[in-house]
Amino acid sequence: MSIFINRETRLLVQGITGRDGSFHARQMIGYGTKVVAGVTPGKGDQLFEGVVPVFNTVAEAVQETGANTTVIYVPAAVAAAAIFEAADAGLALLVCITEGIPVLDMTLVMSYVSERGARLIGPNCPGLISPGQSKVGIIPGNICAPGRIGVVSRSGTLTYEIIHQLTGQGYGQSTCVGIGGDPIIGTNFIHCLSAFEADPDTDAIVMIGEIGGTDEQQAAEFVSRAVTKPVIGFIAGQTAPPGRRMGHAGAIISGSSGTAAEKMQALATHGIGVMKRPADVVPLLRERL
Amino acid sequence: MSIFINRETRLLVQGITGRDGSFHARQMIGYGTKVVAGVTPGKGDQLFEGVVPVFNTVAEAVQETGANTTVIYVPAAVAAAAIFEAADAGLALLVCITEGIPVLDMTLVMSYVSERGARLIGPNCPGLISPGQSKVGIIPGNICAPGRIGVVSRSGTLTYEIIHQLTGQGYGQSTCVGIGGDPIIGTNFIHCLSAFEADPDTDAIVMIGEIGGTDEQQAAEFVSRAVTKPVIGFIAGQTAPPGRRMGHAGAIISGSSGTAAEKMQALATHGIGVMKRPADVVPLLRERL
Amino acid sequence: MNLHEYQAREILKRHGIPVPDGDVAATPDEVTAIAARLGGRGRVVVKAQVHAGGRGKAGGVKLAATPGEAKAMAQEILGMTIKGLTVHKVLVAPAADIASESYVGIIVDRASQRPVLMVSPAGGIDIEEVAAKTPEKIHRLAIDPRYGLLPHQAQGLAFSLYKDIAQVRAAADIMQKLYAAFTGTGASLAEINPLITTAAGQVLALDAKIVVDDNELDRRPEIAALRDASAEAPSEVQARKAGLTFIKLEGTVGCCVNGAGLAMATMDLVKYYGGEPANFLDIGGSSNPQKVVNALRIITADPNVKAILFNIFGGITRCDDVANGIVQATRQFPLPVPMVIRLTGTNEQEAVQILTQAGFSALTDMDEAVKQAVAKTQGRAA
Amino acid sequence: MNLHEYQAREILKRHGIPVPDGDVAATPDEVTAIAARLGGRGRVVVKAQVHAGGRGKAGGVKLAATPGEAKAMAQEILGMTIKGLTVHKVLVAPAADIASESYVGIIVDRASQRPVLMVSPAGGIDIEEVAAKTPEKIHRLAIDPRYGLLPHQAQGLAFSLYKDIAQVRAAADIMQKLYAAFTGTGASLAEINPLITTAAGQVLALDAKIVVDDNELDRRPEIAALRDASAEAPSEVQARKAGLTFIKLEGTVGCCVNGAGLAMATMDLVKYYGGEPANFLDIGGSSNPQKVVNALRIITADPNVKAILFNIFGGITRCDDVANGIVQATRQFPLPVPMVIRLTGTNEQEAVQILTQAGFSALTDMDEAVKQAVAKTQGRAA
Repeated sequence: MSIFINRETRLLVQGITGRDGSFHARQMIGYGTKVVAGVTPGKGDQLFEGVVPVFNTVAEAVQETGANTTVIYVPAAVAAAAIFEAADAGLALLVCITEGIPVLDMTLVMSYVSERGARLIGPNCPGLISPGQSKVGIIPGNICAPGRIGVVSRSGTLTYEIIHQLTGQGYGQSTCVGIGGDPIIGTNFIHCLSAFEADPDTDAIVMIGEIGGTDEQQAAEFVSRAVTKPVIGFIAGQTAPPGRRMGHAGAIISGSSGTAAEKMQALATHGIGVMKRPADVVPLLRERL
Repeated sequence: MSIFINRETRLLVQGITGRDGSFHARQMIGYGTKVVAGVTPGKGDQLFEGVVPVFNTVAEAVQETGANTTVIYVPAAVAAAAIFEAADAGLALLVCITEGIPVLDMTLVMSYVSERGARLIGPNCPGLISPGQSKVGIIPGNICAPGRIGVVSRSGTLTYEIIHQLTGQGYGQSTCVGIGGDPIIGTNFIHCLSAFEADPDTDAIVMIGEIGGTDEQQAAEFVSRAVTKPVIGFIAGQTAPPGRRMGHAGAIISGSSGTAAEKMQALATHGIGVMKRPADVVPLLRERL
Repeated sequence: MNLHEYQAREILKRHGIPVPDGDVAATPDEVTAIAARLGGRGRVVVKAQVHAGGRGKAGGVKLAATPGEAKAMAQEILGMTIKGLTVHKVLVAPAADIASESYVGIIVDRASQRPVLMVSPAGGIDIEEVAAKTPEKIHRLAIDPRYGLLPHQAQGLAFSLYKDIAQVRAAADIMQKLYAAFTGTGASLAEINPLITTAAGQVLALDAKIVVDDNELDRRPEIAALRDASAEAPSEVQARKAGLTFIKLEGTVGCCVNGAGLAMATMDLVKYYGGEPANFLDIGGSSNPQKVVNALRIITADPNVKAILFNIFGGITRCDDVANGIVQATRQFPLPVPMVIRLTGTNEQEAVQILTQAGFSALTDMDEAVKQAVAKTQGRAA
Repeated sequence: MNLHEYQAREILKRHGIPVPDGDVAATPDEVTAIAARLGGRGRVVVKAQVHAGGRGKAGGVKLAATPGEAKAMAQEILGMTIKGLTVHKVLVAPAADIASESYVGIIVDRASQRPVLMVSPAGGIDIEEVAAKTPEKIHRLAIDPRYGLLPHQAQGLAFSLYKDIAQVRAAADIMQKLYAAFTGTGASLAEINPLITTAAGQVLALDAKIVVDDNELDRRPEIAALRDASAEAPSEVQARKAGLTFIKLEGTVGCCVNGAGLAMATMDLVKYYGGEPANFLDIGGSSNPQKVVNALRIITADPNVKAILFNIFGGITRCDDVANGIVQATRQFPLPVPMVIRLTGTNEQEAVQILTQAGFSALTDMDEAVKQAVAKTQGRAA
């Protein structure tokens, strides 16, 4: 199996006629994802690539095609609006690739999405892939292979690097989720860890974090409490300069947390195998599987 | 028994040191209501009438006194703020006497109150009384008597008139609720009818409506579906001039509904005894009890 | 509080909604000047600014081909009476080149407890008939006030009006700005009817109506300042200033009651006993003798009134305050007609004493009082 | 984007928050004029306007008793360097008569996914120590963005600052206006520290800081216009204009990577193999050869750089575009130091061909590439 997406995923692409949307829609179709509809206001009578019907609104698209998941490629200026629309149409899973959404917009978006019981992945994320089943977003399909390792990451290309290591050394993936690097995101490490823990086809989990915030520490605490499967982790940014301090408020709210050292310490303390470099992923997995 | 308030009601008075608040707080204390706290920002160290502690905030008042109900007498300009504060402090029953709250404020207030699972009565209402047990609001205690008739009304003094008829002719009341005449109110006829139906100490219900809106029609429909106790009703405004039409939108949204004739017809259709004048209340009750 | 069309247009314009050019005038000469300025683009329309529907049918809206014609029409319209209201101002605007007429309106809806946005591709003066006969042509959306009108909601409704994406976007933008105008002015109603498209494809708000929630006026002095007292009945203006709610009717029993519900029930009872109420008058909750004096002044100014009926149920209102007001009033001006007083509730005894000393009698039963008042209008004992 | 104190003060003032008088100056003579204007009321304070904390300790904040003294101090402060940033402007304000110092700040909190309002009666420069040592003195409230900061919430927090009800009301009002300023400017941080009371009991915002979310700038041109390029490192300004994210560091390995996470991991690996990164540089998701040219121009401008390391994992970024950029750059300007290129992913084969034709070799393994780059900075083979 997999988490969040699988063979049954019926995907809608918001912004399907745009530059990014059309490119990645073709990639996803090529990978085998069931792309059932597209939305571009004003192009509601076209067929994308001669096959996928395009609608003016998400509500229509859902009603006509039974889409259950959407992936959003629209420009930042209208991306929050696109998430509102998707949540309003009753879609269960919303994946927002777009980067550059103002964080204050996201505070409202999160309320709206959770009032409707939907799951948002992203924004500013590469999406997710359940290799061999469905790819939703921009993670290159050719670096992945079906298998039993779950991957969850705040990063984009760093995730590809680590998936590449896994696949190259014979470890396929159940699902790889890029949760995005923005301050406010819909799905966090804990949500993914919890889903991987419950997924009978995932044997071990790789989590890839970064400096900033305390999500990794909370995730580590969650692992020690609620995850029985082996987990290994990487934190990028050990040599990053200390972020420019955001006023006194930044210091008050986050204290000294947020550094790579502090996060790696938290992972280790809670029994997570800590990678020093991306190439450590397979050796560490071997130790624990 | 009674509905909404009874001997266990521990009442907080918001605006207890104001002109109206202090007058009615004394009346309520005199009636025997358990007034446990008052709130007036900046007077947080006083005792009202030498007995009731005054607090700066509702949160403090609730924490210190275990108040479970509030009655709001603050000026219209700060009344919505007072309801937000009361709902935020976890009070279960909020009674707002204040009139003149902008209706757009009330649209937000209603969301906030219902998110917190509280019941609001009013605004712009006389409050409620469970005779012999507790009085919350401004309904004159001396016109009421303990008994088994439930009264629910959109009106103020018209309610007193009808209670007066009931008491004068030997029909005491379980609870009398003035739900208020504003376009947006927290508790409507149906909520009260439903509560009276469930109250073992209410034998019959008197509902007093007015022209405007369709609440009475919906209540009548509810009565025929879900109320087994006798209900009699009055609609004020048979001779009122047709309200100045509120644009086309008013006509579109309400159609021809809202007249007294239409409402009286709805009551009769759904088996409710229809009073032609206030003095009909006791004769009609006698017929049905 | 109703705003005039020209005021509503101004508010929409300030919120960025495209509105055709045009200006308001109070004299025929001003109309000539405006028409001359606008005339380069063809005919102008002269529209009476009164708080009444059906202005067109009443002859209050006319087309003019030249500034001279516009002036002549303004001379006809200014000063005319529409549904009892005198026209003091006209709006002069270029005659629009209309390709289609839609309807867009927002009103606070009691049932959903939210502002409801209603749109219809069948706009214009027959929109109410459309609503009654083909309700499927009216599209409604309850707006969650916590989020406001979201872009996709406006756009979804705009697709029910237009096919062209540029027009859809323009209409969605207008809806969002209309919602901003609605909340920004404390309105209980804001509507554009018709929202037109021109032959060139532009989307414009041709006529606008805004009703402001009276409860908003205290905190919005700039909106309160838009009140046009000349557009209301003088007795109602006078009553509002005195803190009374008053509506003039055509009957003969002048009613003075505390509380709107009891006031309506009293009028109903007048009718029940064969009389006709001359007015709705609610002195409100507080009991200030001066309010009673003012109420009596307004009631007795109506020559139709043949008898005055007080019906007071004392709660917050104290009966003795009302009695004092009655006595004060009768000292200030003679009452031209008989009066029946019913008082009960708070401080009833004191009131009866005050009235008795001044030579008035008081009843405690509402039915009896109404019966007597009706009888007096008919020149008989009850 | 950081705003200067004087810009933040201006925004607060526009939102109705009481801020002491004062003005910004770029020359000592302007300082004299402002000090003379303000001087009637006593001493003035001259404050360096740079995006750095600890200005006071660095000598960037000084008190002056006369306009002449203010000028002398401005001469000292203007042009000085605080944490690597040159002072181009100073704020001149009357020295405040401080009775108490509180803290009020709003920041977007990742954990609650909401703006969090934080207040403390122990404001001033030691607020961070207060937070660390006596966290109970910091009161926090997560603001529900659907409702905004409600009056009772602000008032509840204001009671934790003051006892006097007039001051409580003033502080609550300031908090609500600060929230309006926060949302109205698209801020991720807005703070007043200290919020003072004067001996006369007035509540005033003495110093203010606003950080704007960079993602808001496109839709807020009036805020974007406040950017002061002179207050940032020139290489970072240049990078931003080229669409690159660049942070200068002190090492010798110039890094050029696609994606922030991979860029950080690359720097970490440089360190792991004994080197020191000279910079963080993310060329972003899109693959435009010109971006690569710009990136190389910025990296090679740093005289500390001893070797250049490319680490590209092609996804959206196409390796051939990057290869073309490298070739174009080397045609435009000579590279003064050796370069190690690692490319893998989308269009890797094409990239290798392009590079080989131009005389460069390319690696596919990240560890290997980093090892080689570090070795080159140390003048040895890997």
